[in-house]
Amino acid sequence: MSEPDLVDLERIKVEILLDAPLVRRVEAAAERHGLTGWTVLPTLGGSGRSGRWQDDQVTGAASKVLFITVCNREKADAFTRELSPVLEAYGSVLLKSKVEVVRPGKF
Amino acid sequence: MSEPDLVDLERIKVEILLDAPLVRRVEAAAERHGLTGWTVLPTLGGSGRSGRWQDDQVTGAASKVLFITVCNREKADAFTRELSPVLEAYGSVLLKSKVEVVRPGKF
Amino acid sequence: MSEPDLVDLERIKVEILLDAPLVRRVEAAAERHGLTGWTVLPTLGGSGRSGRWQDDQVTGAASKVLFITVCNREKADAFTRELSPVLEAYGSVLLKSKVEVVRPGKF
Amino acid sequence: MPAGLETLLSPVILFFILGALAAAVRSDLAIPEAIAKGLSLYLMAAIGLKGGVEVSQSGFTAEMALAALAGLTLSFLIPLPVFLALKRIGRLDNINAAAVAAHYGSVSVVTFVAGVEVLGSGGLPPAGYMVAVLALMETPAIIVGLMLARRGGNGQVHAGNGLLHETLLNGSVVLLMGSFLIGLIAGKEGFAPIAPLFEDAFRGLLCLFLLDMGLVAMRRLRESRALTWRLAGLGIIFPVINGTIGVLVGALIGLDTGSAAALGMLAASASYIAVPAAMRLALPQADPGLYLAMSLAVTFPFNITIGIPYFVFLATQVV
Amino acid sequence: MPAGLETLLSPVILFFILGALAAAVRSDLAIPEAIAKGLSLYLMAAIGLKGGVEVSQSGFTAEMALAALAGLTLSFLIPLPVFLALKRIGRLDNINAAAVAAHYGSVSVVTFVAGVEVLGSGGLPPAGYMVAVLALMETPAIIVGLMLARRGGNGQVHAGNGLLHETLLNGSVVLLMGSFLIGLIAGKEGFAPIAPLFEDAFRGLLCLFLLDMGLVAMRRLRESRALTWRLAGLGIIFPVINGTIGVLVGALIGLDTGSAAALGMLAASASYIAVPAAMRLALPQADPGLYLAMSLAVTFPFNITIGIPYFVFLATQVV
Amino acid sequence: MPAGLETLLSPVILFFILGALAAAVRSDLAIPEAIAKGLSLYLMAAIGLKGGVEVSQSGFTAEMALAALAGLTLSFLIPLPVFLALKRIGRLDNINAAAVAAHYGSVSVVTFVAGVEVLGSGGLPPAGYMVAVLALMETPAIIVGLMLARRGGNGQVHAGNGLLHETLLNGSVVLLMGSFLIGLIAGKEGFAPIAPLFEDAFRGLLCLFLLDMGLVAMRRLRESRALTWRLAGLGIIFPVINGTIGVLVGALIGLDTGSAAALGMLAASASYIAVPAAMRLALPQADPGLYLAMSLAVTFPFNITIGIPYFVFLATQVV
Ligand SMILES: Nc1ncnc2c1ncn2[C@@H]1O[C@H](COP(=O)(O)O)[C@@H](O)[C@H]1O
Ligand SMILES: Nc1ncnc2c1ncn2[C@@H]1O[C@H](COP(=O)(O)O)[C@@H](O)[C@H]1O
Ligand SMILES: Nc1ncnc2c1ncn2[C@@H]1O[C@H](COP(=O)(O)O)[C@@H](O)[C@H]1O
Ligand code: NA
Ligand code: NA
Ligand code: NA
Repeated sequence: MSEPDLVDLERIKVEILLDAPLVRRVEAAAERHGLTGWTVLPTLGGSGRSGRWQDDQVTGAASKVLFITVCNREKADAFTRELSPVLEAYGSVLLKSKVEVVRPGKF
Repeated sequence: MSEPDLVDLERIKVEILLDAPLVRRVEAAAERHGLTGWTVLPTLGGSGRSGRWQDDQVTGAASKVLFITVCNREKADAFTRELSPVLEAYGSVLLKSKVEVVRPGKF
Repeated sequence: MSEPDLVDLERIKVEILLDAPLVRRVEAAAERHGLTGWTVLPTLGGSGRSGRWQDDQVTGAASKVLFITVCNREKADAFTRELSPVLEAYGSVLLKSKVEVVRPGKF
Repeated sequence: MPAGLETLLSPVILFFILGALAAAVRSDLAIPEAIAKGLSLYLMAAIGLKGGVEVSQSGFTAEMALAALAGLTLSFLIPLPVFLALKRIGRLDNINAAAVAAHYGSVSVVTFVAGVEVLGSGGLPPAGYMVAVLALMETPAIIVGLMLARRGGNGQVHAGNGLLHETLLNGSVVLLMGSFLIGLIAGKEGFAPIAPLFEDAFRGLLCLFLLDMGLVAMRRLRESRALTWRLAGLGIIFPVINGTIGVLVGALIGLDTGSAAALGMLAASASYIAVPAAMRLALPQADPGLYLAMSLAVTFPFNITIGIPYFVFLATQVV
Repeated sequence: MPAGLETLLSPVILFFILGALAAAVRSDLAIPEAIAKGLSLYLMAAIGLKGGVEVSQSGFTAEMALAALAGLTLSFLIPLPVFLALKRIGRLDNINAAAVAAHYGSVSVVTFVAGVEVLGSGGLPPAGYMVAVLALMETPAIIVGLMLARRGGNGQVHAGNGLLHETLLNGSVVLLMGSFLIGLIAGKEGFAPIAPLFEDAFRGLLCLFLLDMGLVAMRRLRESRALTWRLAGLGIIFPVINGTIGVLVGALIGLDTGSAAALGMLAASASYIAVPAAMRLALPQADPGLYLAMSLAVTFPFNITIGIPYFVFLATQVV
Repeated sequence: MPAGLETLLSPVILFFILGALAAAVRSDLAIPEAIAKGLSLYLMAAIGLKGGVEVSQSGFTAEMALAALAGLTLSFLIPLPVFLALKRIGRLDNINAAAVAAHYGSVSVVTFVAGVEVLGSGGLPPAGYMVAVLALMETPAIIVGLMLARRGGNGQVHAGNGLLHETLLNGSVVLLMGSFLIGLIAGKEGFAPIAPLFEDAFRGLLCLFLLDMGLVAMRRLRESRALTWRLAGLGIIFPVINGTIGVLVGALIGLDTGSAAALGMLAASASYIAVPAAMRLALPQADPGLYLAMSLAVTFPFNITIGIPYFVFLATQVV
């Protein structure tokens, strides 16, 4: 198995921490931008400028999830550019980092 | 505490999203490759080429987990090379990224 | 939206896998170091030099969580330098990696 | 007022106090979120069913329609004075005042449930249709709240296409109304085989849920940064005034003592399920720490311990 | 057919319909996965225990052995015609046809439980040993399904060392059989102290589980891309034919009316626990969206609402 | 000893054995952690309430104070010989010996609960105040354990400011004591409405919890690397000796048969909630795999199956 050019394998992982009820809207945005996939992880709690929170499924007002998607640089930038103002209003956190994927065609 | 050479501290984080029932097999492969440790995280749902899914513990057919292991570049490549065909069949996602560790001897 | 200098946007993501009862102490350390925020994720299980574990909420002795904080390089180094001896005693894992943030002022 | 004291010493309330004390001394006692959510769903199914079964016995009456109309009207009107008080006395900005006001116009399922327990054990059970009134009162205040927020000149109300849908089809509304209809269809006979779970086990499970609510309420109180003394005071004055109005309206439209007291409890209570979730979506700039602290950490404990006995007492006087 | 209508109006079925409707209108009503899994384990323990206690009263009989043999045979044979129909009429490839066929050869615990409820309330309780038949019928079809997939010339069947072990020691099989044995050992007297949970609360908890199943089934139906009209049609024809055969076989081997109807329900039902998990492992190329949609979103609702009353009716005619 | 055999064949113990067997054959049977934790909290609330209600009937007595004193004393003293035996015979280092010793000085709630079931069904219910003794015995051994670890010259005991607080206000202690007080205040009348959950459903829910404990115990036994034959032997000898001493002390201070047997069970049992969590914090170098294997995988199964019947038998002989 000869190693293909590393740059070809490089993609961007976008991680967004956001309020659980917002997920539907971020998914809609992801579809609009042609992202092929994403995964959502649960959280337990955290702390930020707007105070502390603990997962709270009863009121639903303090449940956050981590939305993760891997794609190429252009899509990642376009996607996060659209989301930024919304996420700012919601006090969410958005991170990008470089990852290497095995089947680059998939992302 | 004088900073040691950064390169010495660099390791590869391998992240694999896979069906929960498969974890046993990936763990066996990890042991075969001499990986010293791994951690498994839960997920809530996601979407990909094969459609959407939501965590579903009753049927067990749509529960996925995130398997994470940190090791050096060679082990990471050997490990993922062995797993790739299996994971392809299962439609899993495999990512690698660079991380800096504090106690490099551990990994 | 003109792209600002990339270096300005670069921050360090610190990930610490640790025993759930320890979270309070790590949070206290984070506050002491002026970190503005963090997030805690659940885990399902794992394996390391000290053996295997599975999430176990009844005894509470084998519940681990993933503590994540994003900050600049200096804070990250100071924070992890303070925590290192404690975490070593507890057999925890500490990783650092580079991430790109959207609103750098926040971190 | 020995009836009030007796209420305070019932296990249901004592478990709430135990939870609050445990959180106050920072014990690590915690109920898993999945269990708390499960208990919350169970309670809604159980009271929906019981209400429906009762209405299947009593049939539909004019009184019922009047009670529904009264509930809806209260739910639409209560946010208005609450909004003004929050701005003038509480010194909140438009957005936060509107968000909190929506909570007080809506209702708290557990306050209602605890009140029904007290009324039932005192021989004054409210009519079964009050459950339907509860369900009707859950959402209108959300719309009023959003209108108040908009009127304040704030363009950033995210009330997009999805919101109305998400509000009206909120899980708690669907489950309450659905269980009510199931109870109505199944009737007393159909209910009998499921009564061991939904009736006999009800008070015990309510104890466990209130243990969790005590933990949650006190933790919120401790961690809240936004709660001022003025706001805490309002969180007590609102239920007293709204509840009194509710009881009086109930008496005026001819409800029986138990139902009038229950209408008072509904008016007095502040939402902790449907509204917080809707506000988080529609008014993201509003501080959830603030509205949850007022609703869960001030008004809810007040109602559970003092409000309920007072509304019962008032209803026995005016009906 | 008033008995059928009555069944449809029992709270157990109404909660299933409520869940389906809530998912259809995209309500955010959701039961935490841990609770759903807990309810599923509870139901298996409860029916295992009840079956065991009944057999401890009745003793082992030749009829029992016959019923077990009939169940096993059905479980081995049903996948074959189903596989052909899926390929010819449903236009599936070998792998997907084999995976779906395995589901129809196996059984659905909740369909059985709901059917036993209907039979019991109609005065026709099936014999206790039918629980053992249920457990026996869970796994054989998995093996047949894998053989069909292999025969299709596909080398990628991951049936490695672990699979047989994982299939035979599947949690649901172990819990069902284990509880059956515990019921057998404990007998009626030993069961009495745990009857409040495992008997009295049973129907209520079944309501909550079916609420979740309604949500899950409808969500699957909505999100499934692979389900064609042809396949949906097969998902209704399969239970009708398989169930009819099951009832007739039951009558033929001399089972009582209730047990024959129950055998029909087992034959008609499609697995939603043991088989999906096994197929995900052994036939990863098969589409889980497809087999879960057919099993959970088509056949399960059909059996719950129409299939069960039909099998009961048929059994009363032929036994 | 037919009473012992009968105990072994009760569903409660059989579910424990089922769980252990399922884990032994590596079945994937698993109870969600949230459910297991919820069951654990329920059991503590239930036995706290029952104890409190009983004391509300019997009133406070000198005997009660004596039992409390005996329990506290045992809890402080038991770790000392256990520590020495672990070092000399078990060949553990100071830190690990101290951590394990703390477990044996403390108590296991489920062992107590299972023992009370056996005593109750045998017509020898222990006094209600034994629940308070149980709560008192949970934490003292933690302090003794830390002192032993320090004495061993190890500076790395993280017993910082927080630890005493975290230990004394451990969730299980707060819930047990709180429920005891609620039972005391509510009395028999106040308890009646919540009895269906906390009394009738108790044994059934205990079955489900013990199913989980069986799974957990056997999985620990299988995965433990640190457990030697010597240590496993000690894990059986400790409960025999400590329990015998407990029963004798109970007889000596004049407790009734049931209470003396219960004191024996408390002395014999090893903590699996409060102590592991505290040791993980205060003695991080101690191996949790070791102390949980001894406590959960050796001593707990021994007590549940053999220890309890033996202590009952012994108590009937000496009281
Ligand atoms: N620097 C950070 N690192 C990790 N998570 C963060 C950080 N800042 C904020 N968060 C998370 O984002 C949530 C909202 O942040 P904030 O808007 O600052 O209150 C917090 O409660 C944290 O869970
Ligand atoms: N680009 C992506 N980013 C994050 N997660 C993904 C991505 N693509 C696929 N996934 C996850 O992997 C699962 C299987 O992907 P697929 O095989 O494409 O259906 C999806 O359901 C997602 O949870
Ligand atoms: N290389 C690794 N990659 C990912 N997680 C690890 C790694 N090493 C250890 N861990 C996690 O850290 C825990 C403690 O590690 P240890 O102290 O080596 O037993 C393990 O049980 C794993 O969950
Ligand atoms: Na209100
Ligand atoms: Na079948
Ligand atoms: Na002890």
